Amino acid sequence: MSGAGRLTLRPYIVAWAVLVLLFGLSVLSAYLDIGVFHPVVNFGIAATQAAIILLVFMRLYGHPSLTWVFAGAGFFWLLFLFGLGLADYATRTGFPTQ
Amino acid sequence: MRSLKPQMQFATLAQQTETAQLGMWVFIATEVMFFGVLFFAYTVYRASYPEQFRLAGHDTQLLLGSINVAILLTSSLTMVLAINAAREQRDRMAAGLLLATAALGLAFIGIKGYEYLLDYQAQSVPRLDYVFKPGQGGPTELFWMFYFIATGVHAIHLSIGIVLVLIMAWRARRGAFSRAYHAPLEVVGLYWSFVDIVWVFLFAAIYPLGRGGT
Amino acid sequence: MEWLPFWPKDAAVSGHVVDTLYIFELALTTLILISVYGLMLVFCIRYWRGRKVDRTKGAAKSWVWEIGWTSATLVAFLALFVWGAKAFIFLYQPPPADIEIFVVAKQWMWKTQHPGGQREIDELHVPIGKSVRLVLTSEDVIHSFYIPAFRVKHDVVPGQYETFWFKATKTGEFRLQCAEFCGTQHAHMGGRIVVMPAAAYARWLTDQGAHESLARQGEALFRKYGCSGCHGTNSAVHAPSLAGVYGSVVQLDGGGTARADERYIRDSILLPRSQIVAGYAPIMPSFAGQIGEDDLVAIVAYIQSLSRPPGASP
Amino acid sequence: MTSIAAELPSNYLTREHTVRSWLLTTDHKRIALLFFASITFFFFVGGFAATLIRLHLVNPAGTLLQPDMYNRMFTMHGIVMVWFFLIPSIPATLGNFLLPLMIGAHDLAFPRLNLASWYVFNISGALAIYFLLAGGVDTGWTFYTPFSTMYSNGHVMAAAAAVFVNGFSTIMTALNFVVTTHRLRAPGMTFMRLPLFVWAIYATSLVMLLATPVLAMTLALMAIERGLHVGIFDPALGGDPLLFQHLFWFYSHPAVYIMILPAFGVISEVITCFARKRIFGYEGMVWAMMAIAIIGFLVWGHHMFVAGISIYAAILYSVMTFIVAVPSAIKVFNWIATLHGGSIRFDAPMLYALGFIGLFTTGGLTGLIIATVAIDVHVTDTYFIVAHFHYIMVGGAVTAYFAGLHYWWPKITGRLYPEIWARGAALLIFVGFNLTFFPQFILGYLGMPRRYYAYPPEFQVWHVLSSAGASILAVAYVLPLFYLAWSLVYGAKAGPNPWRATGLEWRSASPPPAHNFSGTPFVTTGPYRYNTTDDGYVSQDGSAGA
Repeated sequence: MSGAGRLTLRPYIVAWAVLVLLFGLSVLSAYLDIGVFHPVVNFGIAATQAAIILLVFMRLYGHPSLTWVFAGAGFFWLLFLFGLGLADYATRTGFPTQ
Repeated sequence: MRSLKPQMQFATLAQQTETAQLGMWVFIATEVMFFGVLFFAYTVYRASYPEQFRLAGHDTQLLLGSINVAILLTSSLTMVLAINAAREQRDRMAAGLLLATAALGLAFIGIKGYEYLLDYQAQSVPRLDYVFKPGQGGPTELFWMFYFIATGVHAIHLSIGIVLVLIMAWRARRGAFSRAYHAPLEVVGLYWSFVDIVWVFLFAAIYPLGRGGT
Repeated sequence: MEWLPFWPKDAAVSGHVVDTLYIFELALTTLILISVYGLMLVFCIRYWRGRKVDRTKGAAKSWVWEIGWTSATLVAFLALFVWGAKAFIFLYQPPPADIEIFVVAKQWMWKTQHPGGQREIDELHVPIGKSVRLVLTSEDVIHSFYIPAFRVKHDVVPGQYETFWFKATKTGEFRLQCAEFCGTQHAHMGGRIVVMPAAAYARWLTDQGAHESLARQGEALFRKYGCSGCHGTNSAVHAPSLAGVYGSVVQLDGGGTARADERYIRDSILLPRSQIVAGYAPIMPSFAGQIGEDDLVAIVAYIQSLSRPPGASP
Repeated sequence: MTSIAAELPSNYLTREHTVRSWLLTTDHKRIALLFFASITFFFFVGGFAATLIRLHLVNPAGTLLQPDMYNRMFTMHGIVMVWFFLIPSIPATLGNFLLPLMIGAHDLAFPRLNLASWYVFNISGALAIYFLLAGGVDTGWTFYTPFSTMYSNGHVMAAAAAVFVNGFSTIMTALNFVVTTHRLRAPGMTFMRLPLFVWAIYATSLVMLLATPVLAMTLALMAIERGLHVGIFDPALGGDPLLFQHLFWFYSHPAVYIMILPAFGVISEVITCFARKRIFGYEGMVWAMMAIAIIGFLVWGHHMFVAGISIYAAILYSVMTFIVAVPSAIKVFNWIATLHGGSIRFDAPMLYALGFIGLFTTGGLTGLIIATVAIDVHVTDTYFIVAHFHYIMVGGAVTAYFAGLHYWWPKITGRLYPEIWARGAALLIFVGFNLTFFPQFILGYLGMPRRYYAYPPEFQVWHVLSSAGASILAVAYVLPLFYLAWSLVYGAKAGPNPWRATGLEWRSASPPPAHNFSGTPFVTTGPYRYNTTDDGYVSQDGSAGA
């Protein structure tokens, strides 16, 4: 429990502003000619936004490490799904015939 | 109601609150996996058919999607401020902020509905009315399936969130929460922000595709 | 081993590879099982409650043992893995094929097509001692092409070409089965593989009557579906020539390469916009839903034939 | 310390007798019994299907059932046994009953959620009964597309809905266990003092939480594709049927660990208690279970070696599979080492546990054989696989469930069952099981594919042997129903601690009172302090037993 005395506004407003700014960048990037980096930029920005929401709005910052573990568990386990799943798709062509 | 005793299995009210929050975090981990499946399917198909996904993404409503991002980000802000207000026992303020949160959520749903209508008019709804635009092939339909399933599941989550927030607003108005006891509100807040996070990722997956820069 | 009532016939090169590995692992498994049951039995009898034995030695030195048997198991397992993986690569890495057979599965039959155009249903005649490469696809659900006597199987997935190979070492008839559940008559989706001596096989081929070769059939279809209009030599449309494409590495639009195997050719016909060759406009229409698997197989065979030196038979 | 073994006038069973007091209870012990009733029902539903299958297969022509009926039978057997018996079996009954008792808590963290979980389970059960009565499903429990989405004519939607709803129940229960383990441990009950059963339930719950949502979404996608006739995995649109398999097995392989990890926990408790010796390598056991829970998520591709996945990926999945086998091997070694130098009693739970070790080891070792990619090419989708996973799930998980049921029966009911009958049933299960499933290994290597309602006549001898074993097994599984029911009325009263075991659950009365302990237990020592030489023991609250 983080015990705030009075209503704390500032960190939340700042976080909101940063989130909106990042979102603007994401929209802008859609019109840039960056080829295959589109998904990288878009999902990179989304991940940053998610981190800010987690840390500030969901107040993960200041929670015990156990909460961090569970907050991260889902994302971490998705790495298993993506990592090993895409390992198949990335190498589907099979062996070249001799 | 302000001096509550903890439930039988807990030693203190603080333990009860922390336990409820931990429960929500664990639930969110399961939700991440739930949505993760959709994103995995999306990734596989997009990597297989990048060109087709670009073509399909071009037909999505970027403006409406963007407005919805702004709405949800703002609603997360009002939500967290509501929790703070409730902890300070500013009941009216808390209830007002919660009502604002719910209103933003409803606005999101409304815009989403309008967007679905536009998609329908653009003949982009698989099965119901779907035509391939010039250059499009089968995989574009896969894109639109992802779009409707993912945004649909998200909208269901958001609707549940709106109901929960309204209940919290009612309870806050009646002065149910205090510094010592506000666990339900915290838990609903976590859920609400999580639904927001999902939308942030959905936006990145759906709307920026196929806009000018190739 | 076939004299054992519980040992299947072994009639291909792959059968020997799998059997050797299996016999080794079976022996290992038996050995470990005997020691596990044996130790349990010995300990249970020796330390039966009420027996007067020294029970003080039980507890100590736990971690030495633990690290010991953990690393021993790990090393043994990794050794098994390496052997298994090497054998697997052998099974699924085709040598240059002597014969290429196309197999189209549907509920509940196997349709096989020889390069010479001969077609069979639920049967496949092959010569002994030749490496046979199979290209498999399905018209409806997932099936699995399974020849127990050869110890090989491969799932047959709709929308994809799967390949594997075998080289028979014995003549005779062997069971062909479907191993992936595919509906009501799954149990009866089988047939036989007939392995024949080379001369008998040649006779069998001619006995099937005169056929156009599969590639010829494909050439006709190539014209019928209008492919030659763009991909033909005198075409005005800017489309890549298909001579020599099969087996080559293709440069794709937007970077990246693809190896032009059967799967690539198939995808290019059905989903032409997914992989566009560098330097060409994405103008080819999709043929998804317009060409049946049987015709598709013939067209692929024709495009394959364009990569062979003229006169060479497959 | 006698204060916590409360001598209250009433226990959780006798406190109230109304139907309402059961249906609206939030007592984890009563909910455990509610779950027990539900899953026992489904165990016999699934068992009925298995019996029909085995009867049918006596004849190679397969004339007892129509082909479609046979296909519906094995599908029903799979779905019911996996989701309505095995997955909830140990966690929802024994875990529910014992987890709070073992960690010295008065209840689970979310008692109402626990009750809701049972109701959700029954809703899904009702859906399952509906699809069974409406005509069944013929897809196999794996729901492979495109068969399930476009070609099956069974009640796929209802079946998918049943499994989908069932997932909520699993998640609710697992969430409750994880949070309870973290937040409600009694003072002094550190993580490294937790009984291994608690560790097992904890590890299982983690797997449930992270795997079940994947299944839910995957089945939802499958149902949407079928119900709305749209394309998600449809190859005609460029979709990939193998994507469904990837997602399905991402859940369904860890699901195997959901079934077997709790079994590890039960066996660890039983072996150490009846060997009267501290478990060998407690820390190793803990890390082995956690390692299995995590690495278990990395191996799902071994179900797809011949399915058309990349050959490189197949090799990757194979090596992962060998690695996940290491912690399982450690556990078997440690159990056997626990026997060494013990003072072994052969009560019924111990007989089940010893049987478990043998059967599980057989299942595990044949698992290595099929983890070897090259051999799997031959034996996958044959009876070899069927035999292998029955050795793990039935020989392993179900045997452990019976071991636990007998071990904690006196605690749950306050009564002792007739020992002779229980030992007889344990032996009968071991014999019947091996006779049923060992011939199937041979069938598998001979090349008999799964899910065949008819087969070549030369396989008949093995099938007849298997069916003979199945009839023994059927009797052996029905036996406990009778003698355990008998014990409820005529069984001798069990004291609080009939096995003289060390866990906190034995410091409460048998049956325990409504809130488990009258005070809060204070834990001063780790579990399993059995003294082999003088036959004494020290409970986890520090009190010594003679």
